Amino acid sequence: MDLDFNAEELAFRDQVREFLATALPAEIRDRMHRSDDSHIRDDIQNWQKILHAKGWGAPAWPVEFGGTGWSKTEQYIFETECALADAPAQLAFGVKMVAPVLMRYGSPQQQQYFLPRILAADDWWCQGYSEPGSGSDLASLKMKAERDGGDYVLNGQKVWNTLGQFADWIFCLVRTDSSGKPQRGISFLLIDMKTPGITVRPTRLLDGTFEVNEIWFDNVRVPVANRIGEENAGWTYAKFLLGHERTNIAGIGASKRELARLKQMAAAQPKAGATMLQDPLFATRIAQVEIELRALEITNMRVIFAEAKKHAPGPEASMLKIRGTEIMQRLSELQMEVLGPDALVYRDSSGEIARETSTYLNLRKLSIFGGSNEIQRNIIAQMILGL
Amino acid sequence: MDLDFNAEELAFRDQVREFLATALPAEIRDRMHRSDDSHIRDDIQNWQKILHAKGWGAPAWPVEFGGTGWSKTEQYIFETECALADAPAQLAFGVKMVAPVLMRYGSPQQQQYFLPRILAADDWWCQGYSEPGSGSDLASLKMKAERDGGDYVLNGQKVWNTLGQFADWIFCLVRTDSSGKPQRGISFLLIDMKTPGITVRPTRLLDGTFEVNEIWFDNVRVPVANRIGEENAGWTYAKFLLGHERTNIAGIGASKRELARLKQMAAAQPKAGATMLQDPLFATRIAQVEIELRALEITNMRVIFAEAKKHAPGPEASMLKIRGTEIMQRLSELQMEVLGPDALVYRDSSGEIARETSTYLNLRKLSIFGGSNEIQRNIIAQMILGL
Amino acid sequence: MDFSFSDEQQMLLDTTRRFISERYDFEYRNTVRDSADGWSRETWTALGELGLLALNIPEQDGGIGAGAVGTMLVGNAIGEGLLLEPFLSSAVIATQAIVELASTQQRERWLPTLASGELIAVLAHDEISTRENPLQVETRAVRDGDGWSIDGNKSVVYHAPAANLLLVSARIAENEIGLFAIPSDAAGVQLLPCVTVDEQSAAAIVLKDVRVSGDARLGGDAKVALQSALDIGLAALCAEAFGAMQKILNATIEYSRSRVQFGAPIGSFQALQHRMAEMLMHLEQARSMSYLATSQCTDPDPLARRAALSAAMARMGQAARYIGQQAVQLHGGMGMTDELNVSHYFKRLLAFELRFGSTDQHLEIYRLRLQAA
Amino acid sequence: MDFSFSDEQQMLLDTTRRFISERYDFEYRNTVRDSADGWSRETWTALGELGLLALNIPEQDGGIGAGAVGTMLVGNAIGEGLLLEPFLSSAVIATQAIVELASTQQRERWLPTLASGELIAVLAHDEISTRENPLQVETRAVRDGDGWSIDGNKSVVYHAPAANLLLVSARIAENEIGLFAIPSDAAGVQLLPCVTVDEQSAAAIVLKDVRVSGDARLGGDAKVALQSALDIGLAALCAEAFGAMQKILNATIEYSRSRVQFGAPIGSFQALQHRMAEMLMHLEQARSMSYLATSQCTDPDPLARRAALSAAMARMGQAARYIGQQAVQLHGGMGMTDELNVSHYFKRLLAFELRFGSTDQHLEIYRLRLQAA
Repeated sequence: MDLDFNAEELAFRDQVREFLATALPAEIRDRMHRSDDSHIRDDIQNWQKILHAKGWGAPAWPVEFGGTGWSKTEQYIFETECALADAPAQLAFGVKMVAPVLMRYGSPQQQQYFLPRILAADDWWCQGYSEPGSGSDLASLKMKAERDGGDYVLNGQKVWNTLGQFADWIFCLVRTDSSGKPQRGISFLLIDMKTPGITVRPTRLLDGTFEVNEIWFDNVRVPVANRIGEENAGWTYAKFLLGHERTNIAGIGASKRELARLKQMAAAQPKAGATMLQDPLFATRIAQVEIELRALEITNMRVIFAEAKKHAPGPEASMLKIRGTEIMQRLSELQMEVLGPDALVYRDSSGEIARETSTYLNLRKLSIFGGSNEIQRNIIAQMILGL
Repeated sequence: MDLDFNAEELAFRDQVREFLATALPAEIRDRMHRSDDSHIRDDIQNWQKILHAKGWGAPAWPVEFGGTGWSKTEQYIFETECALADAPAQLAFGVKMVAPVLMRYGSPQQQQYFLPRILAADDWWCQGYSEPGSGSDLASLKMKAERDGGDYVLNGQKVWNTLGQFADWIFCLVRTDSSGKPQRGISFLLIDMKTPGITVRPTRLLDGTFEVNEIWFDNVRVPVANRIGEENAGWTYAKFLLGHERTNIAGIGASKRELARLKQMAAAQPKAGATMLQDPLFATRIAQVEIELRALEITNMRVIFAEAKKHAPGPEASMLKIRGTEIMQRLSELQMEVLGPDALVYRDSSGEIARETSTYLNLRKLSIFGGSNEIQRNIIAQMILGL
Repeated sequence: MDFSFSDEQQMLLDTTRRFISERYDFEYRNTVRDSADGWSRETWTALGELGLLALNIPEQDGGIGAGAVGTMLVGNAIGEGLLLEPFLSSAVIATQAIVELASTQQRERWLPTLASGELIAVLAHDEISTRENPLQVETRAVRDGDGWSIDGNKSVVYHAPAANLLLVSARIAENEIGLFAIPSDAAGVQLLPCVTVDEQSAAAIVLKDVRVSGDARLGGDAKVALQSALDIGLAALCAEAFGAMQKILNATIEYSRSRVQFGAPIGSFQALQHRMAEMLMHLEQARSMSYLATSQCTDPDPLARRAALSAAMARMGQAARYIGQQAVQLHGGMGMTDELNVSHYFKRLLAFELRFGSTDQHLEIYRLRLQAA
Repeated sequence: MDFSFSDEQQMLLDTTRRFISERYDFEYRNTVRDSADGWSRETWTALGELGLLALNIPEQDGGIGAGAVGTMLVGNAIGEGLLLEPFLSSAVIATQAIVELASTQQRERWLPTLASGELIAVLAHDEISTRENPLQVETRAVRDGDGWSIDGNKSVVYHAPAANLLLVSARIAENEIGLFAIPSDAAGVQLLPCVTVDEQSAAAIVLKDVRVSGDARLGGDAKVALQSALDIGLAALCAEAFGAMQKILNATIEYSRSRVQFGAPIGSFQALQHRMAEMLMHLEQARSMSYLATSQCTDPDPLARRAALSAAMARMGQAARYIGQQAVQLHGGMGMTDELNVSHYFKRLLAFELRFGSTDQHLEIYRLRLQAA
């Protein structure tokens, strides 16, 4: 048993750090540091191109598809260091979500067309899963896809589509059969966002931003060739994808970054002749979240170590998701508490948005999206505890 | 709106205080103060006799049955002051539980025989509700009562019978009909504990004490005249009783007493050149529970005020039970934390039991017995929230 | 002990609630929010006509003199309706400061127009330094002939952009604070408008050599009156917060009844039922503490008043956070949208936690008192 | 990064678990608990035969030298089995102190008999004054010819009644602590036996002019060695606590599967499912922290070691309380009885919170380090 990285892992980490120090453009890093999403599409795409040029465009892909062939531990180190360095997170919908499905279940033609374009940031992907009546209960989705010659004709609505306003392609779960169990009768389609009949309507969120969308499909024709695998077998592919989405779900790097920022903020905020960091109660609150994060970091590494042996990410990811998002939300609460009355100002006279307050509001989503924390607890109870 | 007691209420409180200062025997008060249960039967009975002599033997009973005729507020003041003064709690099973049922549903003969004896502490009552398979799901109880002439013949087992080792009488829910819904077919019997066939077996609890029992019934004959009301209508009487059991469920007086003790303990425990009361974190923990208790005190008075208008205790009692028991458990945790390593000693070389540690262990029952806090949350969701 | 309300008090609540349900529904409120001013003059005038702006004006001054209880009940309704108008700022806090400090002449000048809504006054008091000590004012007023010259920086003042009159607190001597009535368009007054997290209009205020005449000053040392106005404001804010909590919980219960997942309303899932039961317990404890704040906000014993108000703020802040966060959580994605009122209540409750001192600050005040006892 | 165990380490765990399942089931344990001594000599001898008492004796001294990881795994099993024998006291803490400090002659005298179980040694260290500072010893040793005279009071020492040899810490000079090996039947030594909350045998010890010869002293200044023995003991105690947590959670899950109420196993109720999911997350975080304590308890950097161990204790104390309390709660009335093992685990976990410093104390140590950084 050794909780520390070994020499090779440390060398790899240093290599990543060096790369980040030199290759990450300062203006991107600064925007990310300020949670400034005004250039988010370009920032993500440009960073992806830089990673791709380095050969690191797809940390988790096998080498034969242009991936790095890195171990799980190396992938973890890479993602953690990127977050610590304020690099933009890679767009998960392409690299982490549709790509593994393509590699496992896609046709050779699909693989050859889409995978290189994902790597090179030629396409922006988004996800069409949730519907107005199908959130946690995804299998109840209703969006109809009816065969008409070589096409499916799609009608219906998707919601909570993240960053789809920039998208070139969307992968969708659609209903191709309503006769049997809801899990049967779902198909997995790849859809060009330029297809006539698609309308994207951004949803205004509580923090005033527009990062999710409603997407309406009105007689949208999608070639059957754009289906992944078998008709009505989409649920299988979706479940496979779900596992992949959750590899870095604990967000250790991002939380470490925000913890450091929290301490800096507290050390700069006057309190009783000293600073808020010197306040026993507030420092205890910081200590508690720092300890929880330290424990989760080890738990995360344990899960990675176990996964490296048996390959498939297990229900343990649910624990990482719950605790990881709780920590991120807690850190943003504490940052807001350091600001105190200053956090009341949401948009100041120069039009600037207060980072900590808007982040606090925005991060409420963490425990809702990506499988709500309640659903994750159900998964733990059923899959791990066997209840 | 006035949160304070008015002049009459204050005068009543002073009268109660004066009575307690003079009438409560010092040795009883001291034993209660030390949580010394070695004379618990005598202490409770003797105190009941003193109360009865004063005419205060049954604060909640109507005057015609020998009660005080006090208002709900006066009853609350009385119970709170008694707890603050370390008086023994009256034995609920007689005065507060079976008595209201007798008054409402008992025959004149039952009332005339039992009620005066309860007042005068002639009989020690206990309760036979729970069975091994019927805890939270009380209606599933199975103990059989079969008619045989003028008797019921009882066979079965009751558990979690509190202080039944001292009992003269027990009131029991028994099954007189298994054919319909479980709530139907339950009858409410009064049983002389000296009846042949009753065996009481004390249950050793985690703190080494014996305050609950298993009671076995082996062909126990109970006269039909000892049934309350109608055969198979016992569930109605039990539900009626349940409401009465919960009038003082928040335990404000006991919690105030233990809060004061906690502060004294913390003020006497050295810490960092001062005391634990001066420790910012520990004092914050005390402050939080004190604030919660202050809020609950007002909530409790609100419930009393509302009940005084509509008479029947409502599901609000579930809130008082949950928060009240949480506060009591929290206070005992904090007392134990003041003791620190000293709390490790459970029984010292003189055989003395550490009060705080044994209380901490014992009070885990508060969130389990009397309708577990989970059941109370179900009640709130269903009865108040309408879910 | 009496938890009933007088007929007059009950009528204030009913009147305000009726006004809101008829004239200030969620849709209307969104129009107001999205307007340039961010509040509605029409609504404000109507509140004046209903007498609600005269609640804190004594009867001998032509007001209603509804006291803390009446203010609480109206505050409940305003929190329920998420009103964006300066009720708390002008009709409670500024009015109270004027009532406490102003001369007969000043009262006659201001109180009638405050009651009608014609005059909007706000207390410009908070600064960076007041975060730790509410009476630690760094803005200074120095004698300038018969008048005064005032310099300083005030941080976020709710509804300052709507106000005609600013009541500016300023240090006159080491241990003396003066309160000055300054027209918001006076020379040297600069407003830096902002939008608060609960989408109310506010401004930081820069005061540079602002000259006012001697009669701009209200009364003598303003410390006691300032604390009194702030404390009455605190109790009213608690009442607003309680109103918002009650509404957001009701919205959550309703939503959980209608939202179907896995073939059943989500309100039938036990884990969510227990969550809502917990929210209800927070709500009821918050209600009790709002009552406490109301009944103690005028307590002449400053220590007892501080302890009670800090207890109320600490407990209600905790309730606001739990209820607000869980309401959003139980609404799922819909709780994150601007479309439903739940996110608006959530933000109002967040602002509650940040105004008048944080939960932790009040816990500290309470704790220090407990340690000193 | 490597979370695997060597074959030797795994074998230690398997051996201990097998021994417990074959020879120390719950019924047997209750007989031991109810016996006059409160522990079993027979079990102790058997543990010695299995080599488990030599884990912390270096190989060159004839021991196994299993290190912190081996000790952790055995500790897990001991916590799982709720053993009442002085493994932690004698085979870990006292052995470690002897290994660190003892002369060759002393090692040869004590280590073989410690390994066999013939000798039981306990560290008599804690006093009222060590609660705040583990190295603040008030017991004094003064020179008495070639030997020493020792006076002082030691508070609850686990397994002291079982010990032949007491390792007594005593202050020699302002900044020097000596460790003295004193037979438990020496003149002037008085044991005040007690039973701990987790039903282990212990004693307070009164030392009155206890005369020992010069060679009773182990090594020179004992501060570093004492801290080392205590820290290795702390990690082993964490391991025991983790074993107990795992078992009590498993018992709870099992119980919730079999206990039927309202026509369904209570484990099918969502609110209880989520509670158990929460318990599992506490358990897994506790496991991680137990690993951290094990890997850092021998860190030569005292500050890093303190921070890691305090983080582990703070987090595991929180887990112990949550898991323990909820396990009792979910067992309902049965959880309150002496009859089921759940209450025994609960009490062991309570003792865990009270030994080696409370959760709050460790949180404070960690917080002060964070503030100093």
